[in-house]
Parts: sequence; structure tokens; C-alpha cells
Amino acid sequence: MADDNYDDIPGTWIFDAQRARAGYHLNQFLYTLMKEENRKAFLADERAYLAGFKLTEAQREAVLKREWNRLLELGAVVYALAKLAFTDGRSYQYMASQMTGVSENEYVEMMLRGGRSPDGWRSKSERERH
Amino acid sequence: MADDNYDDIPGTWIFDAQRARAGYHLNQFLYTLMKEENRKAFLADERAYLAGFKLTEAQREAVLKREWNRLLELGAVVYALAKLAFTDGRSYQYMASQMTGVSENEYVEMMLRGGRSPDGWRSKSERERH
Amino acid sequence: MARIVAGVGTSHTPAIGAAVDNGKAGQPYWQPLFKGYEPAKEWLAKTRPDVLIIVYNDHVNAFDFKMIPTFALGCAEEFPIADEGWGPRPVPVVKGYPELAGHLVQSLVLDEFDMTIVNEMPVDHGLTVPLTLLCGSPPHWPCRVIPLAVNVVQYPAPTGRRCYHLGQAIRRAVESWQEDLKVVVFGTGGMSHQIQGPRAGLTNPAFDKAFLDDLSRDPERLTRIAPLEYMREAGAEAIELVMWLLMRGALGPKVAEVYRFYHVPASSTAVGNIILECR
Amino acid sequence: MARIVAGVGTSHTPAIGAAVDNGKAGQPYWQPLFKGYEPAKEWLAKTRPDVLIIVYNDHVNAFDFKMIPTFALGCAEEFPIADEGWGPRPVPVVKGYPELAGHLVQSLVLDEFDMTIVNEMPVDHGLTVPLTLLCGSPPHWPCRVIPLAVNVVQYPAPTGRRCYHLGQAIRRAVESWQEDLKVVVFGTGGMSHQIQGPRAGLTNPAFDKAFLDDLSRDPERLTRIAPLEYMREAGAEAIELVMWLLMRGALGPKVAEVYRFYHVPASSTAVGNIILECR
Ligand SMILES: [Fe+3]
Ligand SMILES: [Fe+3]
Repeated sequence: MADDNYDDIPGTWIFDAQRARAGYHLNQFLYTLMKEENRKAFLADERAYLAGFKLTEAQREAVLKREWNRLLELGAVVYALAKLAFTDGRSYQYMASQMTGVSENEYVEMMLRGGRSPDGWRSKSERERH
Repeated sequence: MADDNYDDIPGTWIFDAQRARAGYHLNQFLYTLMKEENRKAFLADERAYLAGFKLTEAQREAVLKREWNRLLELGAVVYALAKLAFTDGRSYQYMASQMTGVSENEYVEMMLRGGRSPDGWRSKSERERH
Repeated sequence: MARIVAGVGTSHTPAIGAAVDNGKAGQPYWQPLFKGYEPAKEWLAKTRPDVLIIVYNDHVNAFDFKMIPTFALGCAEEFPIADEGWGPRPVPVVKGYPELAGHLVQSLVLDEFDMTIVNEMPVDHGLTVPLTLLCGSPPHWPCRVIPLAVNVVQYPAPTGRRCYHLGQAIRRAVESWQEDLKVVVFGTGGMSHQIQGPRAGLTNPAFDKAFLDDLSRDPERLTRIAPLEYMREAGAEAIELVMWLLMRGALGPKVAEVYRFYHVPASSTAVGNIILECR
Repeated sequence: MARIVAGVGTSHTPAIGAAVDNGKAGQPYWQPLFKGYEPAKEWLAKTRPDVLIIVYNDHVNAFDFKMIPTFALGCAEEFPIADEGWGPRPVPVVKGYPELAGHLVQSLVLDEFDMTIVNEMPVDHGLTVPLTLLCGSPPHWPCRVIPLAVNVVQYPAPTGRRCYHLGQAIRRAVESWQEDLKVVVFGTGGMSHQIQGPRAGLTNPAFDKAFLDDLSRDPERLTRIAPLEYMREAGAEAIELVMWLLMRGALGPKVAEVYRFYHVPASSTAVGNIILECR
């Protein structure tokens, strides 16, 4: 029934029930950044704001350091995570570029050239061969 | 697919999508009676409390007069409606007895004798023959 | 491998919880009912399940009218006791099983059941009264609980057939969980009752007896009872019995009835209790 | 009798809405995209539907993590525009059709789809960007809208097959509504895109082309695409394409493709648009 071999896809973290559980409080924190007053309060004193949420130490550090991929790994859902980038006055493409390890410009250029080919990204074994 | 001939059952109002829509604000009002402070505020000035909700005039009057069957007809769901009876310090059986037009004692006695037989209550035509 | 070993059908009438909470369980009105539940209580203590999947409905306590899910599966660590208007019942908090619940959701959605995931939810008498009836009043509930809330408040409720099939899918999902766990499924609500309108108090023992009989003898017949038939024959709120069919579906094809109790009244309802062991 | 006359598949990339709202639609980056949507816009204006059923997903704007419904049908009078973090988009409020939506829920639940009824819900770019693309920027949207929100955010999303079957059931439900109404169904999201992780930016035009081709030629093939295959071939967020299958299911067995447009990129996504008329 469940083809749940999605750990085999390289370069992504699937937001499943297990990851949703791990990221529950992290996402509830990110969700609050929809409101301007909360964004201001967060930027004014990030540690103090985060103290109001039951994050793990690893999640807290990753938020403070804007470790985008690590946040995905620790259970952030990308749509909620984007609200953190927006809070920083950054674009979605900026956040995506940081996740891929290139500059925002390089990322935008790659998309203008047609985006990233799936070749080499279908499975971990295909990735290694590349 | 839909056997939606339930208007044919006598002595009941089925809480379907249409009735739920008609009763939406009425039920949201009743839902607030879950909290002690709201029950007190309601009892202190019923009209003023009701002014905070978008009820129809008919719904408002039926609340003020505790017209239990009329409230069902106007879209109250019985579980929410019970909160109004509880707010009055009444029992569920009291509310049910009022809906059936007997005293609470008579209603309790009927249940102790085994409840109301379905005979005569299956359909409107069966009801008329009875 | 996790296994569903048995199912319990039981009413969840709120007045039963109130009787216990207010120390009235020994009164003549209530005494026969609680006496009738003693064997089921002993059975559960002896069976010692690790997890209960409790199929019940919320009565406008956890869910207001903003969102009404047909099937909502509780995936939280714990479920607080709902304040239904007079303070929460004085019973222990309900401990969930998020890992197993997450697995169930995953399996059920891929099996084409359109579940709603619920991560925060107070539980009302629909879930706590069965716990009280089957477990008494311990300081902690004896095992973990996965709540499965079914909409039977706004018509239409899911059909009995749909519920039965969901039960079957839950059995498959449980059996694909690696941990060695003993699971018991509760189907709650019912039996015949009408608690509103001029028709309130309607009770149909013949309908209820046939329903109890066919849970082991001919459950397929029960899946063909139309929503309207429950309402006509056994009262508008008898539609809750579809939750017993969900439980029955989860037990596999063959069951043995090991206990039955039937009593009228508890407040406005007929009360039924049945224990079915998987064979 | 109400009739579904056509379906529209379209991406709902938020950057498209932002481009319009910030007056950037004429810029070289955006101009080819908006030009490509002109024929679809004209087609919709000419078709003059009474009701749009828009299949989309919420992106953690209306639903937080307390409850995640698989299929949520919007039954409200109107749906406010969500504030996704920078104020609501400056577009008209979305007017619903509660009577028809209530009928759909009733019919679908009895048809064994486990719908969640939603009576209050803001709608996000998933629903409003398709309206902007197909209707432009009028002072009021030209017709009523029934939102159908599908969970594609927390894995697992419903399967493509399940979505297709739900579409078929929606067709039956619409046809059992007495009023004379012309209904168009939107399937939104996609096409290929991956918007997270080291793999972000993945785009697969070959996959997208085959998908567009088979919407009219062999939709059954598309219903057999496994969730994992969408993710492997076309990016984690390409799973949104199951919502196009829901639209396709609602069109009946035979359709004619009357328009197609495909463009890369809008922000991190491939953009597709197709119009299928029922034959
Ligand atoms: Fe109940
Ligand atoms: Fe999307």
C-alpha cells in the first residue's frame, strides 16, 4: 500500500506525519509570523520571542542561524518557513537559493535557463552516479 | 444515492446542511454558553447578550421564550441547545420533556417504563393513523 | 506485529458519567446499569490491551461549526478533558499514541479514506464515558488511546457501509505496524435513542437486539441499514450506531460474542454493551 | 439541471499574484506568462459560468496544524482573502454558494467521500491566483465560487486515483442539483516544481507535457502515477497535480482540449494552463 521509500529521494525532506510531529511547535512558531506585530517582536529580540515556544535546542539554533535546510530536516514545513524569510525582508527565491548553496542571482538564472534537470536527482543511487 | 426523505419522519428535525446554515449564528451563540462567565452575562441581560450575535428575529424570540422545538426548527443543534437548558439550571430530561409537551416527571416515568414505542412515529402517515 | 484482538460496543450517554462523577452510581436508578458493566470491566482488565482505538463522536465540544470533519483521527500526545459547560469531568487526561496514529493516517489516506488529522483536541463524554464504564475510576487510564471522531451531528453522517470499510482498513493499517501491540477497538454511542423534539424518548429494543445479534451473525446486513432507517426505527440519534459498525469492521471476518448487556433507560437512551473477540 | 461544462488546469504560483498586485505584469520576466493566459481569459469571459468549483490547496494560511483535512469543502456565504504575511491580496472577496455547496457535501458523503465541511475560511493564493489569471482584476469576481481545499502539504496527499474518483462524484452531485447552472471546475497547482532543499528548482517539461497530453488522451494512466513518482520525476510539490486529476474526473469520459500554454519559470515553478471542454 504505502510506497514510503521517499527517503530515497535526494535533496528533499518529505513532510510526513513523523516530521510534522517533530516540527509541530516549530511550525506553530513560524505560523505566528503571519502577523506584523509578531514579526516586529521577533526581530526585536529573537531569543526572547522563541522562548515562548517549545522548540528543541537544535530547532532554536537553526532558527537563529537561518539554517534553512536544517530547519526542513527538523520538521519545518516550507510554506511556514517562507514566513521567516519574508520576516527578514527576503524573497522566496533567496530562501531557495540558500537551500541549494548558490547566490540568489545564480538561482534566478538557473530558473530562467529552464530550471534544474531531474537527471541525477531521482534517487540517491542516481545522485551518486552523477 | 441520497434518501433524503427525512422530512417524512414526524416529531424531529434533522440537522442537515440547510438547517445548519439557517442555524449557524444561533449555534455559535449557544456554543459560547460553555463558559461560566458567558452564562452569567447572558442571564444578567439576555437581550443585550443576544445583540452580539447575528440571530434572526424569530431565533431571538425563541431563545428568550425558551421555545425548544421552535429552536430546533430554526436550526439549533440539540447538543448546543442543551447548553441553554444547563444555563437555566435545568436538566437534559427537563428540556426533552418540554419538547414532548409533558412534565419532567412524566417524561422520566415514561423512560423508566421502557421509553416511547416507535409505533406511530416511523412516518407522517403512520402518525396520522395512530 | 500489532494486532486488533477484540472490539467493544458501548453507549456513551453523558448522564452515566455525571452519575459516577456525582457519586450517584449506587442509587437504584443507576445500580442495575453499573452492575451490568462489571463483567466487561473485568474482561478489559484481564485482556490488558496496550492501545484502545475509541470511535466516538464529538458533541459540539471540540469542534464548533467552523469545521466539521467526517473522520478525524487524534494524533496528539495527549487529549485534555473537554469542559462541556460545567467544568471538565474529573477523570485522568487521555494519553495518545502519536507514532501509531501517524502511521494509521498515512496508511488510511493511501488506502483512499479521506481522514482529517487532528493534533489538538479536547475529548468529551463520547470518549470518556466509555473509559469510565470499562476502566472505572483509576488515577491514570490503563493504556494509550487513539481517538477517532466521526461526524454524526450534522447530517449526513458517513454510511454504515463506509464506516465498516474504514474499520477494515484500520485492521490492515494496525497489522502493518511493526511493534508488538495488543489493540482493542471501541465503537461507542447508541443504542436506540431520540433526544429531541416531540418524538424524544423513542426506544426500540427489538431493533437493538437484532443489531446486537447480527454484529456476530451477519454484519453485512447491518451495513445495508440506510441512515433514514436508523432514524425511523430507532431515533434520530441512533445513527451513532454506524460507529459500532466501524468497530466491527476492524475485527476481521469472524468474531465470537463473549458478553452482552442491555438496559433501558439512562436518561433518554437505551444502553447496550457487547464484547466481540476476534477468532 | 446544473451541468459541468468544462475544466481548467492552471498553476497557482504566489509570485504571479504578487507580480499583478505590484504592477510588474508588464515586465519582461512576466510578460510572456500573462500573454500566454490571454486566450484562457477570453475563453472564460465567453463561457460565462455561473459557478466555479476551484480545487486548490491551502498553504498553511487558513489551516494551522491543529487540524488538517484531506478534502475540505467551503460552504460559507463568502471567503475573505487570507493575510499570508504581507496583508491580504488587494482582490475582491470571494462569494460562495452555500446552497449548492451543502448539496455537494450531502451527496458526496452519502457517496462515501469523507468530506470536511468548512463554514469559515480565508482563501490564499492557491485559490486567488487562478482567479486573477483567468478573470483579471475586476471590481467583483464574475461568478460564485465553491472552494475545495485538498491537503497536499502534509504527506500523504490523497492519491491521484482518489482525487479522480472524487471528481466523478462531484459530477454526479452537480447533475442532481435542480437549478439550471453552468459550472466550470478549476484544478490548480503544479506543474513540475520543487521549492525546497538542495533539489529546489527541479523542473521536468517532458513529464509536464505527457501529463497535459494524457488529460484528454489517457487520464486513467495519470491516475496510476504514484505519489512517489510525482516527487521523483517532477519535484516534491508536483504532487499538487493530483488536484488537476480531481478536475479531470469531474468532466466525464470525453473531453476536447481547446487551449494549452506552458511556460518556465514563474519563481521556482513550471507554469501550465489547459482548457478542456466536456463533449
Ligand atoms: Fe452521543
Ligand atoms: Fe501550491
